[in-house]
Amino acid sequence: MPSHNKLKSRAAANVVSNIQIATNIYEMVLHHDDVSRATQPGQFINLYCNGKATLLPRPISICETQSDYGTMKIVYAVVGAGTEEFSQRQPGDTVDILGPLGHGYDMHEGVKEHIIVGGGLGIPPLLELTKRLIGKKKVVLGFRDETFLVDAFKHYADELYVATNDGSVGEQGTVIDILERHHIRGDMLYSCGPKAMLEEVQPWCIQHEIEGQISMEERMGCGFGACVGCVTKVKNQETEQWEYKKICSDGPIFYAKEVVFDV
Amino acid sequence: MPSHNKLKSRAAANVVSNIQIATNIYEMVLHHDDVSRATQPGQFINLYCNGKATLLPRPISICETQSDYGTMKIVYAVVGAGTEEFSQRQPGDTVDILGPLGHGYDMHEGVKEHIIVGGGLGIPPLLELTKRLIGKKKVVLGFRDETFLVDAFKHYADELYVATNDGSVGEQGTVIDILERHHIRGDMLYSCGPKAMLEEVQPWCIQHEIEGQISMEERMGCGFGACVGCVTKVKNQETEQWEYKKICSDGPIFYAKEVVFDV
Amino acid sequence: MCKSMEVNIAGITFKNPVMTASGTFQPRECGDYVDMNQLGAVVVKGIASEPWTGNATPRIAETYGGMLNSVGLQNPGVDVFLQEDLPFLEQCDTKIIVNIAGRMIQDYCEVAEKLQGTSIAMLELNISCPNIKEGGVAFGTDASMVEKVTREVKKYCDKPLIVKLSPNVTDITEMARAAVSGGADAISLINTLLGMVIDVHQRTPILSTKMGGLSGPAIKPIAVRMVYQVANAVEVPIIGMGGITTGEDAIEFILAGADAVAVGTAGLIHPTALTDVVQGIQYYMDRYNVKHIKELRGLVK
Amino acid sequence: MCKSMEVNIAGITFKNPVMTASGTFQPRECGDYVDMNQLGAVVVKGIASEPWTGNATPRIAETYGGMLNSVGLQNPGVDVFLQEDLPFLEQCDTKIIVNIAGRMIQDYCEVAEKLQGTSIAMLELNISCPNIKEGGVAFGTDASMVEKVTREVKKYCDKPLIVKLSPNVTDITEMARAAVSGGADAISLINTLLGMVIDVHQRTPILSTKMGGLSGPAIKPIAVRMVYQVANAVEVPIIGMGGITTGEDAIEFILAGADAVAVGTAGLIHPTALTDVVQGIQYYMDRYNVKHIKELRGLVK
Ligand SMILES: Cc1cc2nc3c(=O)[nH]c(=O)nc-3n(C[C@H](O)[C@H](O)[C@H](O)COP(=O)(O)OP(=O)(O)OC[C@H]3O[C@@H](n4cnc5c(N)ncnc54)[C@H](O)[C@@H]3O)c2cc1C
Ligand SMILES: Cc1cc2nc3c(=O)[nH]c(=O)nc-3n(C[C@H](O)[C@H](O)[C@H](O)COP(=O)(O)OP(=O)(O)OC[C@H]3O[C@@H](n4cnc5c(N)ncnc54)[C@H](O)[C@@H]3O)c2cc1C
Ligand SMILES: Cc1cc2nc3c(=O)[nH]c(=O)nc-3n(C[C@H](O)[C@H](O)[C@H](O)COP(=O)(O)O)c2cc1C
Ligand SMILES: Cc1cc2nc3c(=O)[nH]c(=O)nc-3n(C[C@H](O)[C@H](O)[C@H](O)COP(=O)(O)O)c2cc1C
Ligand code: FES
Ligand code: FES
Repeated sequence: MPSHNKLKSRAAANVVSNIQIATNIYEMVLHHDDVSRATQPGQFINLYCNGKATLLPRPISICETQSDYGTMKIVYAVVGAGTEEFSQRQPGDTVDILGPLGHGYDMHEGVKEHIIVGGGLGIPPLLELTKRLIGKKKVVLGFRDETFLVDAFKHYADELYVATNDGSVGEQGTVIDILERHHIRGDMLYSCGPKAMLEEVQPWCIQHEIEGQISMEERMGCGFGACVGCVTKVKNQETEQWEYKKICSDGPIFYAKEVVFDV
Repeated sequence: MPSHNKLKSRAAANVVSNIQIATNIYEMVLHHDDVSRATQPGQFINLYCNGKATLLPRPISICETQSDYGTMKIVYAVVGAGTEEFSQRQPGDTVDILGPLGHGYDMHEGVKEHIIVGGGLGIPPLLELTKRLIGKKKVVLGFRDETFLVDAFKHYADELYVATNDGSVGEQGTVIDILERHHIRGDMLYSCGPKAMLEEVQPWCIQHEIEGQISMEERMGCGFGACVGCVTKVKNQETEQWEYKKICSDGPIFYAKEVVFDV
Repeated sequence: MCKSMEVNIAGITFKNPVMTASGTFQPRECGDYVDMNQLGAVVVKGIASEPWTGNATPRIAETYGGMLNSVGLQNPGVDVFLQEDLPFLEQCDTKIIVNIAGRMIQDYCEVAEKLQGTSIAMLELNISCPNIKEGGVAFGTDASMVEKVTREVKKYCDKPLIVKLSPNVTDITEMARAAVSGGADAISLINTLLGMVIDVHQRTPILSTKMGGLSGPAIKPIAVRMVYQVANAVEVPIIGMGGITTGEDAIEFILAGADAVAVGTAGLIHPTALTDVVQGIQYYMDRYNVKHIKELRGLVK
Repeated sequence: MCKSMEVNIAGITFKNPVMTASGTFQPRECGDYVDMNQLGAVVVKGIASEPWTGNATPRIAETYGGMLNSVGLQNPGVDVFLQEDLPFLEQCDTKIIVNIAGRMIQDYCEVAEKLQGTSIAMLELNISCPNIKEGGVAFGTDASMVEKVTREVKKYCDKPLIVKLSPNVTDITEMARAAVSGGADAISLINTLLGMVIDVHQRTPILSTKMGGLSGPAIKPIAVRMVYQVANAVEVPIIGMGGITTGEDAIEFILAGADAVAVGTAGLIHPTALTDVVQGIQYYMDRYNVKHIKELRGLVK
């Protein structure tokens, strides 16, 4: 029998703060010692709702951890009933969480130049990563219009590029436009963002022969590998055949070259 | 078209206080101007839960109203998920309510001697009634063992009898024992309590030729007459045939002689 | 009321697609909570040829996201309905649909005949109530019976006839096709699903009838699925119901193929649910600039 | 673990009546949350003769009090299961039940044959998954097919066979009787109910397959009703499931006639639900001084 030193379980985390940082976007700081300490950049937590109709977990990436204080920060958009409920939480309230879940980004030793590419709500999990990576860090952040978290990245990025679709802030264009425009190169690329963006990041990596790690997203039933709901197609490097892998427990981070996007 | 001066609806009431007054029994004061002012003794309100599994209303009788302050008091036992949830409410929280619902006790003018008979959780709604009745008020309260609200009745009762099944407080016996033991007589009897008690109160009224009004209870779907779920058998005084009447909207108060108990 | 919410079902025009679900709305009592003039139609609780007493209590049990009922079609009978309730309803500016209940085909026909020539707009044939033990149940789960009872009732009344289907079947499209073969002018679905709740402390079923009909938000995905299946199987208009609580829920049914919707359990829990749904549909139409509600009908393929 | 929770099904003794519901428990991943040694049995996700890729995403949609899934029986095939998963499971002190999936009778037989002679305790025949388009569905809703597939599979394996029934039928007792005629040693029910959820903003079904299987607390009253009906129709042991979240829910199924229970969706939402249910049963037995869990079986008449 596999030994069970400590079984993980859902637990209430204290809300330390919960503030709006952009239109419909909130930043919540939660206190939970174990989860905060165990988290690796790119991992996520399940948040659970109190609402009557919302049984399933809401997976949200961990943006930053302050493990000395046992706290962690998440940044989330209000898009439906669950995130709406979270946005109402006040400091002192609690929220049930489970985590950290999934595998974070591989931080290989010896990688010297890092390219970090985030789009929209995919930007938050890249913050802790950028903090922890050692070497030269080139960060490209793409937004639709309004920006957020840019200042936080300034502390850790060696180069920071900000783009908006409409050019209202930073440069105009997509993250790929920026990568091209500034001839950004490096040894490893780390990305998180909307599927449409990742679908362009993947060929960019291949074209420039840069190893990439991308974070996938899918509707989840459990978040820890039990329901086989949250799969993505992943190519077996030997057989060249794809198979479905679970985003929650085999990912959410996959190597860019492995992922097969449906067209 | 029937005119709609003001449509009634569910509304949040503020919790003024919520304290435990006996084992598993709580007294909650709620603030809601309209409901407080409109309430007649014997009426009830629906309380709605936030819990995920508890959609249906919880009907709770109104114990007392302080219409000057727009407040009302309810006394409830914690017996399941809904009442458990209510017991957790703190002053300053809100609870959704609808009411007042049903018809209260008829308070006929000219009735001189009133007999008020309550058992257990049927006692609360009799308090406001006892307050408002004019004439001589003989109050009989029966409990299993622990008593509650007795002091409140002291202010308004001319005669007050307290009985417990085990005799631990007041006299030993049932409310019927008390009525008999003390030869209590009057012009009108008002009762609320467990079905088993009401089933004994009914023949007692008939035997002593005292008009009685009793408050019925049943599992409810709506509380306002829409679902036809909460019926009780009521005898048509002319045809001698029974028909099902809705406890929530035709009652909860019925004349004792009309009610047909199933055996 | 915005004209763009108008719907037409079997030649009858409704000011909007929102109706009460039969058995969950008593005009006299509910009128204190809902302005009936704002509803597309009021569907009256199942009316039989004679008064029915209904089942013993408890008739209601709570479930997660829903409720069971075993009211058993308590009703005053068609004669009392015509004398006492119809005149009251006629004062409202809404269409009246009468849901008819029966134990034998003849019962249904008798009610249909008596409603002929009255002000009511349509009939709804309830062959699907799980709460009566006699013939009624079998009607709703046997395609040949569905066809037969529909055909018979059509003979007694030339008002448009809605046939209300039971979800307690293997293949809902088979029942829908049978109703249409029998002459149904419209289909409504779903009635309640058969369920049971046991009190583990008392060790008895909560309902006096042991089993009862499950309704409320819990059943919505089953109802949407069935509406979608039936919309793709028959050509007649569909009135969808089962767990509708908000305007978006109503839109979900319409996108699945419903022409109109009915709101039942939600109105028991939120007395204003019916008008909230009307407003929610309006809000959705404004937001997405939908000119006529019928543009949305069956848009999901 | 208290001895009084032991149950015996078709000659196999389980330390307690709580099992995982097939498809909702992956031993490797869930082992971080649940001590499998505390479970009566682990029921493995549907295994087919060949690897199945399953359906496209989205495979999950939320509903009120439940969820839809259209995983479509993604599985590595029986050979990989035997090589990689079974040795892992064998380390646990619990019984192993393998749920077998197929598109044709022959598929089921092939898997059954390969499981012969292994350490697994029982087989569960999944003829009721609504998420595969081929034969599987028809099997579960046609009594003669239920009987036939049961009879055939029995020929290939002498381990006790559980037949898992679909709730998407008019008469569940007919299917149960057919399974028993075919030689089923036990019946498990219910599998998921067919449902659909539409995203009203995108105007598309949420699931890639449009429809999927509804599970969770929302379906519990339907499941309890079916367990009750089946317990009164056949003599074989019953494994009840559908929305069980607490010990009291489990007791409800046992009072309705189940010998054992399975927990699915609740364990996705509360990873410790399985062991919570075991403890909840224990608590109930202590409170009411129940000596053997079997005393409660079918107590509600
Ligand atoms: C691994 C992972 C990490 C994520 N990290 C973040 C983050 O850091 N910040 C952030 O704002 N969002 C993040 N998301 C998306 C976030 O989970 C959804 O926006 C959220 O669950 C929506 O919940 P809701 O109740 O507000 O919306 P609703 O639409 O009401 O949700 C209904 C159901 O759909 C699911 N759902 C809806 N949208 C999505 C989606 N895009 N992806 C997955 N499931 C969805 C919900 O979980 C729920 O089960 C992440 C998703 C995944 C899978
Ligand atoms: C007109 C009326 C007045 C009442 N007044 C009071 C009062 O003043 N104080 C008080 O303590 N209780 C009163 N009750 C009983 C009270 O409504 C129930 O105890 C309460 O609803 C239980 O809810 P729960 O969620 O805690 O229990 P659960 O058992 O979890 O409730 C489950 C369901 O059963 C219903 N239910 C359970 N027990 C009863 C019951 N005895 N009567 C009716 N429905 C029930 C609930 O409303 C709910 O729908 C009254 C009941 C009625 C009908
Ligand atoms: C208390 C109650 C009584 C009902 N009575 C009837 C009835 O008399 N005739 C009928 O056709 N349907 C009846 N129904 C079924 C509803 O009309 C509706 O089909 C079902 O409840 C699903 O809708 P909902 O989830 O919005 O309630 C009744 C439902 C409830 C809850
Ligand atoms: C994600 C998911 C996958 C499932 N996969 C299977 C399966 O492979 N085989 C099977 O027989 N049942 C499968 N089921 C059905 C469950 O075993 C169970 O019968 C059903 O979910 C009802 O129980 P619940 O409400 O506790 O989840 C699955 C259910 C879910 C939610
Ligand atoms: S969400 Fe359940 S396996 Fe990933
Ligand atoms: S509770 Fe619905 S009619 Fe009384």
